[in-house]
Amino acid sequence: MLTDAMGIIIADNSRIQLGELNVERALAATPFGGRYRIIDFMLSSMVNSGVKHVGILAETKYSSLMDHLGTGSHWDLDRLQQGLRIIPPYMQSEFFRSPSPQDINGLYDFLKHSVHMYVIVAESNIVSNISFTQFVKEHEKSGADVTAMYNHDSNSFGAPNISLTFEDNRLVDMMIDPLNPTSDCSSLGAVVLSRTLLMDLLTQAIARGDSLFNTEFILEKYRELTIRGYENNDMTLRINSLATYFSASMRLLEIDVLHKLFKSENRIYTKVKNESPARYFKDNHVSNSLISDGCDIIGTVENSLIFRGVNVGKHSKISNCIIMQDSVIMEGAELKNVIIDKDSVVRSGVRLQGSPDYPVVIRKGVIV
Amino acid sequence: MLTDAMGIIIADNSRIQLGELNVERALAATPFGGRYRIIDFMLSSMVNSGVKHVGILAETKYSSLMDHLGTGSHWDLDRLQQGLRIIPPYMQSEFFRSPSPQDINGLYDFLKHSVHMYVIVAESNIVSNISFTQFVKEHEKSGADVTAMYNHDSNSFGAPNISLTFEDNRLVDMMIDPLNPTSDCSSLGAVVLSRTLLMDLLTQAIARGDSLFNTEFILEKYRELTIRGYENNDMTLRINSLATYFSASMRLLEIDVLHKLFKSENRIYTKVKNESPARYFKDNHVSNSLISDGCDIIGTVENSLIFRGVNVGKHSKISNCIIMQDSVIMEGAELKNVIIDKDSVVRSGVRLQGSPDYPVVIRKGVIV
Amino acid sequence: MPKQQMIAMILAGGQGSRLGVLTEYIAKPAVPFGSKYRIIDFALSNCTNSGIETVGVLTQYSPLELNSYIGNGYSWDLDRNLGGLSILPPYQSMAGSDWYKGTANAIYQNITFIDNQKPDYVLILSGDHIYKQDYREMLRAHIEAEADATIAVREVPWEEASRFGIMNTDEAGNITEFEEKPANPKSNLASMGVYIFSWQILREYLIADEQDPNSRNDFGQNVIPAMLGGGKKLLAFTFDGYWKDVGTIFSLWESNMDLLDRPQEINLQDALWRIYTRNTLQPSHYVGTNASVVDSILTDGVEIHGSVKHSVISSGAIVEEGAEVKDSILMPGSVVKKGCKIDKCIIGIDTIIGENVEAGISVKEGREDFVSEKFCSDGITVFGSGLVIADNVKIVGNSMLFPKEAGQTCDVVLDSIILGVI
Amino acid sequence: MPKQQMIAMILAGGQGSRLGVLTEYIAKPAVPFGSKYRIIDFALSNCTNSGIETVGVLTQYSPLELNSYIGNGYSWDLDRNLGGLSILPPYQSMAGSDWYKGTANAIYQNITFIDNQKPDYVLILSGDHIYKQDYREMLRAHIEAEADATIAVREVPWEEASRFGIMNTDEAGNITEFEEKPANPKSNLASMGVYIFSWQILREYLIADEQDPNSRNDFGQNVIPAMLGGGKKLLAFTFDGYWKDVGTIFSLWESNMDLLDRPQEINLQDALWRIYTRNTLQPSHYVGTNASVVDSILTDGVEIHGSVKHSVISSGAIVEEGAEVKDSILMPGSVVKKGCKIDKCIIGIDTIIGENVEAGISVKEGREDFVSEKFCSDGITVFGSGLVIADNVKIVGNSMLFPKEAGQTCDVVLDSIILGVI
Repeated sequence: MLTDAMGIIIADNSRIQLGELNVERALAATPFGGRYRIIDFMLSSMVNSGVKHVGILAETKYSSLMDHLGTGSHWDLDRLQQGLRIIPPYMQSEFFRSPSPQDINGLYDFLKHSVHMYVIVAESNIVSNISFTQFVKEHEKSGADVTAMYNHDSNSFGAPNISLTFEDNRLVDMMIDPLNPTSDCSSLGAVVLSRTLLMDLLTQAIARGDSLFNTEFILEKYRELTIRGYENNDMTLRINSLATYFSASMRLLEIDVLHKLFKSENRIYTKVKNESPARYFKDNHVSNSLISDGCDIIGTVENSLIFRGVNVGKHSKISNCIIMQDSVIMEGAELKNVIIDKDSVVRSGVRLQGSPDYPVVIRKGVIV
Repeated sequence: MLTDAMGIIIADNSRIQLGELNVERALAATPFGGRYRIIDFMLSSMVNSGVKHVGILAETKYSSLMDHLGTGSHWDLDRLQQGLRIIPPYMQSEFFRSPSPQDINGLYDFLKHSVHMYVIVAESNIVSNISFTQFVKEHEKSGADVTAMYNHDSNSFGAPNISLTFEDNRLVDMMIDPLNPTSDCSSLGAVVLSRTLLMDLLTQAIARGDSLFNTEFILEKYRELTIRGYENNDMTLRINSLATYFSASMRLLEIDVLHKLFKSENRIYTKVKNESPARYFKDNHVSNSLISDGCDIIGTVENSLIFRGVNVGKHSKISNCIIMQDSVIMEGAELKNVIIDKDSVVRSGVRLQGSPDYPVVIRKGVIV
Repeated sequence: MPKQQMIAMILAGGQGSRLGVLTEYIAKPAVPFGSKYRIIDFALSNCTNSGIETVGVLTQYSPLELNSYIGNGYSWDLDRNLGGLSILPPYQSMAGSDWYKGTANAIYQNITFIDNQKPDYVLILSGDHIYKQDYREMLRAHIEAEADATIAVREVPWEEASRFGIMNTDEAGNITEFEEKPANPKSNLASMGVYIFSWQILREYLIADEQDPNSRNDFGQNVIPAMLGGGKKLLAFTFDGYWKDVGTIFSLWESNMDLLDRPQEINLQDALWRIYTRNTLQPSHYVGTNASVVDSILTDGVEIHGSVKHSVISSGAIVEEGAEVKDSILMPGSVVKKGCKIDKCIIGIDTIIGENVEAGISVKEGREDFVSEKFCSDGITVFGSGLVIADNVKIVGNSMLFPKEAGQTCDVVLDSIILGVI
Repeated sequence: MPKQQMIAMILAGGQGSRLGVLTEYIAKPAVPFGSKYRIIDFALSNCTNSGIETVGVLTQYSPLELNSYIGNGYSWDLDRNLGGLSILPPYQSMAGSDWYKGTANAIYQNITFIDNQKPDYVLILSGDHIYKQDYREMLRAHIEAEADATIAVREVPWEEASRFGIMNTDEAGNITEFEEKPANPKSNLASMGVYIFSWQILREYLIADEQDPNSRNDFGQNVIPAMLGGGKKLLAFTFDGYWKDVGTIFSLWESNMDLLDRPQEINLQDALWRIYTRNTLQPSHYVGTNASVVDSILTDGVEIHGSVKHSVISSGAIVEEGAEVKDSILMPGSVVKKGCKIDKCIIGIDTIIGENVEAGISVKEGREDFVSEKFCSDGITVFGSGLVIADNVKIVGNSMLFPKEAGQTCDVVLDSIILGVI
């Protein structure tokens, strides 16, 4: 059990845009896998590793993120001491009166008021059920300034890819989306360092007027700092683009992937909605699909992920699709390679078809 | 018990400035009465009236407000459904894509996602232990569009004073800081109206590009809407300025005022800090003062309010003062009519003196 | 804390002995129901949805799983700092100690608890009924009629009336007589076991009842008749929604099947009256390439590779390829292996049915040594919780499969694991 | 939930009979202590501060106030959705029912509860000791020594050693012998009643202990000797901080006075090791114009108009004008009226002392009919909780004032109210 580390999760990444899915919500709040949001994976991994104090660094689109996270109770992070804190932008600092970037100021204040020795900083585009316990232990043992998690999972590469080059397990080069990568080590968007070092780095950034904070901000200090690598071999899905979002979703239909993510001793927590069980009527046909509570299934569903509360109407046909919460697919509609965002309606007889690389996306609350 | 009303508390009021005390914190977060913040009174009053869903409308200075409110658990408002929500500024709306004032957009979204019939909108400059139950009942019975709470407590007038003129108990005029008030009814900064009406008013404001939301925003609609009055006779302290903040604090030393606020069946909740009991050493002299847990009292304290964790050193003399949390008054210091904000140190032998109308204020974290 | 006008006391201590092996290790209110619920979810959710925030759960028999299930009440939004959910087992005091003797005695032993909440009214509920009721409506009727007690009743078919506690009422709905299972019923209004009492009145009657050595300390048999005899005003409040006492294997099975056949009656999809339940931390359920699921309800963590017809499948249950499940209830974590034919069965928590097992009403030739007339009827076969069933066995309908006792060998029940709580 | 390496089980079921009237209605762990605490706050806060998040509190005797005080564990940050604080009273199962027979039996009856948490180690604590201990250090020693059990011990003066359970150890700190109150102690290492066990080992010994009809099912008397006899490795872990068992009126008084006389020893102001307690929802305390408070500790809701010297004043207590309180403990909500002289007294919860009452060690002539050699010593006088004491009476030291029994008249104890819980 990890007891002396806290966590920071970065809710957005300016290099990663999932099109219509992110117009109004942070990357971290993107629905994923039937009943989750992407952030659930990093947050649950931290909780399962014994982290009890987590700050979420949010940008402007934090309405749905706040709604999803609530008091943190679903992750058992609604605590008197420690617990979950959203660090919103434009927050004035208690310690800095300068007109410098306020997101970083808020983060600095959060760290200053904490007591932990180490901080795990994680991006929110990694879907995995990770244990950070060994990661922090290795960091502590090695005496490095920073330890960066990476893997060799070349299958899930895709832009942006942070390619890390190590010599004697010390980071000597970092490239973002290299054309000719000199290393097959790809950052998993998680680093650990001491809280005081992170505060020092932030102080420097504030003094310089820098505003961008993410894991690259730390990794690019490889010249001044000793940054070591830590290889992680857990099953990992990277979400770097709409196409990888779509393909990562589809991989959940592989029973082996599903079990690795969800059926280990460590569970993935998410906001509970108390939907009723899913109902299957006569004449439905469902094959190789994930279906969620609250759904009414009358039509045909193949190779798809159906979120909570979706209505799949009579004679409708859904294949290779992601249908998000509370959407309605009416009688006879046909969808292939389509992502339907929340609360949308596909009317009777409508046909939509995308390709696996370019799925059609219907945005939230739309009637097609 | 009130079950069909929710609450909105407005954390700041541009007309009310408490000088150094509000440089970094919202009015609502100003420490008051030894162990409270001003917002505790309105929030506890709502909770004690059965309100289970409260939104706090915050401006930029919401760091200490968020820290004080936490998950809402101290007010038993850490709920799965409903509970406490901070509505931060600059939040993007789910329902409005216009570039209009985002504070109001966030409020609109909050109301839209709620289910209650009525909304109590309250300013946070009123210190009182109010029951809203009868207020909402009367509003429901009267059929008015809006009901506004007022009293005749001319003692506690002071700028800004919202003077309300009623005819047949219908609001016909509203004046802010009138030189020659035509009415002795003074707004208590609390109104109740239906959620749908409030949403209509906000929609109009958003369309017009208005950005300021407070109770006056509602009261000034007295021509279009039927606004009735509701007289409240509870013991009430108004905080309109630094001078009224100081005098309201001193009134807590009247045992009758203290009992009315704190010893009724309805309690005032606040953030719990688990300080140790206050320790009184030999040679201290304390008279007519409120002292909080965590204090060490060695010197002399008269007619003063001492917040949690304060150290009152040997031979020091404090009279008519407000000493906030974790400040240290060192040996032989003498203070009269002084407000010492949190975490400050008054060094040995230092003498400070203000007048009751113009108390000296030492800001947070300063060494004098 | 804000004063609570009405608090609820849920009687959850009964042994539920008519459910046989299903309540071997767990109290009846903790028995799984309707794919994702436990029976007590209904009473707890009714409280939450009725705005009742102080709830006492009176436990006695096998409370471990129930306590662990309820936890701090978080799942029902009842983990309040002030009030909230309290589990109330029997206890020792200077005056001595007693297990709860009857429903009225259970409340009697908690008079101090109730006094401390200072309620005007106390709602007494049973933890083992399936229904959705807004207790505020009943309270409104109680207050308007200035009643001392109000008892929820429902009309039952006249021919069944003699199986119930029957309320005879005057035209205004006042109860004039209470008859427990009358041979010749004068009314068809049966008590639902939902009572609202004005607390000060009930308090008096509980103290008097306790002093009566002949009393069985039961609400229906003793307290209600005593109040009638004492001239108190007792109101009958008619409830006409879905209601079922799931006290027997048949009624438990039937009430589960009602969710498939008459879903609109209890309507679990009502967004304004959610039935809250403890989250199982499982992913959405998976339906495989060769699976078929018809006329059934499923929930998180389920994996279906075979055929499921007209069944209720609980969280984490698995139906392997080629298996056929029909008219059955699979409780959480149960596994039906390849080639099984399961027909009108209830499979207990975490029980594993070996390959090619055939069980249930359609099995004509098979093991008859588990037939249990005492518990089972209508061809329903029940597998206890935590069992491992051998491959290839055939078990006829109306059977009940118990755990192995230590050291006992059995060619059908290969192993039985004492259940972990949730 | 994340796996818990170690969970804590707090024994809070004892009757605390040596505290006499103070534990009439409330269990000993719920007795007020040190101005703003209850005794159990120390064990609970030690758990929270040691990062232990799964805590079972074993209750039995008069648990209502204790249960209500602990609530959902919120005040100690133990209201977790996963794990957290569980209150564990005795219960009935198919195998029968039993009250807890001894400390070991109480844990035995909760084997299933512990198994479900899957801990590697179980920490057994008592709910009635005043101390601050980081159990992580003890666990580290346990793991490093590869011990089966580790027992916290403290050095006591040799002359007092025969009053304790004494551990004889070898040079490496391994326990070689355990003697309960030895006439001729070979060591001065006394057990603090804080044990860490490797769960699987303890589990075996609990089951064996339960099968021994001659066992008193006690850790100190049975389980520890059995483990020593069985060749298990038992480690003594020396703790040298403040520790006190507040089991008698004298030790309760003395331990309160230690907060005034030796505050640095327990150091309640340590911001890194807060003692958490349930908030009383009271304002800061008020000291009036003619009051004098010296050498004392006070907390929220207190109002002092008279004179307080060398005393511990709990929340909401009131000392009226002209009253003098010295060397005393005022429990929550107690009132000392005008003109009283209270000297070395313990005043129970919500008790009202009438005007001009003189009580305690300095009263030379006065009522002697309440003197209680059994409970009181050193001149300490104890007023039970919820009493109303007549004006103008004088009560000598070493007295204990009990509640009136129903119908009994008394010219000193005018009335007694059964206490509400918090």
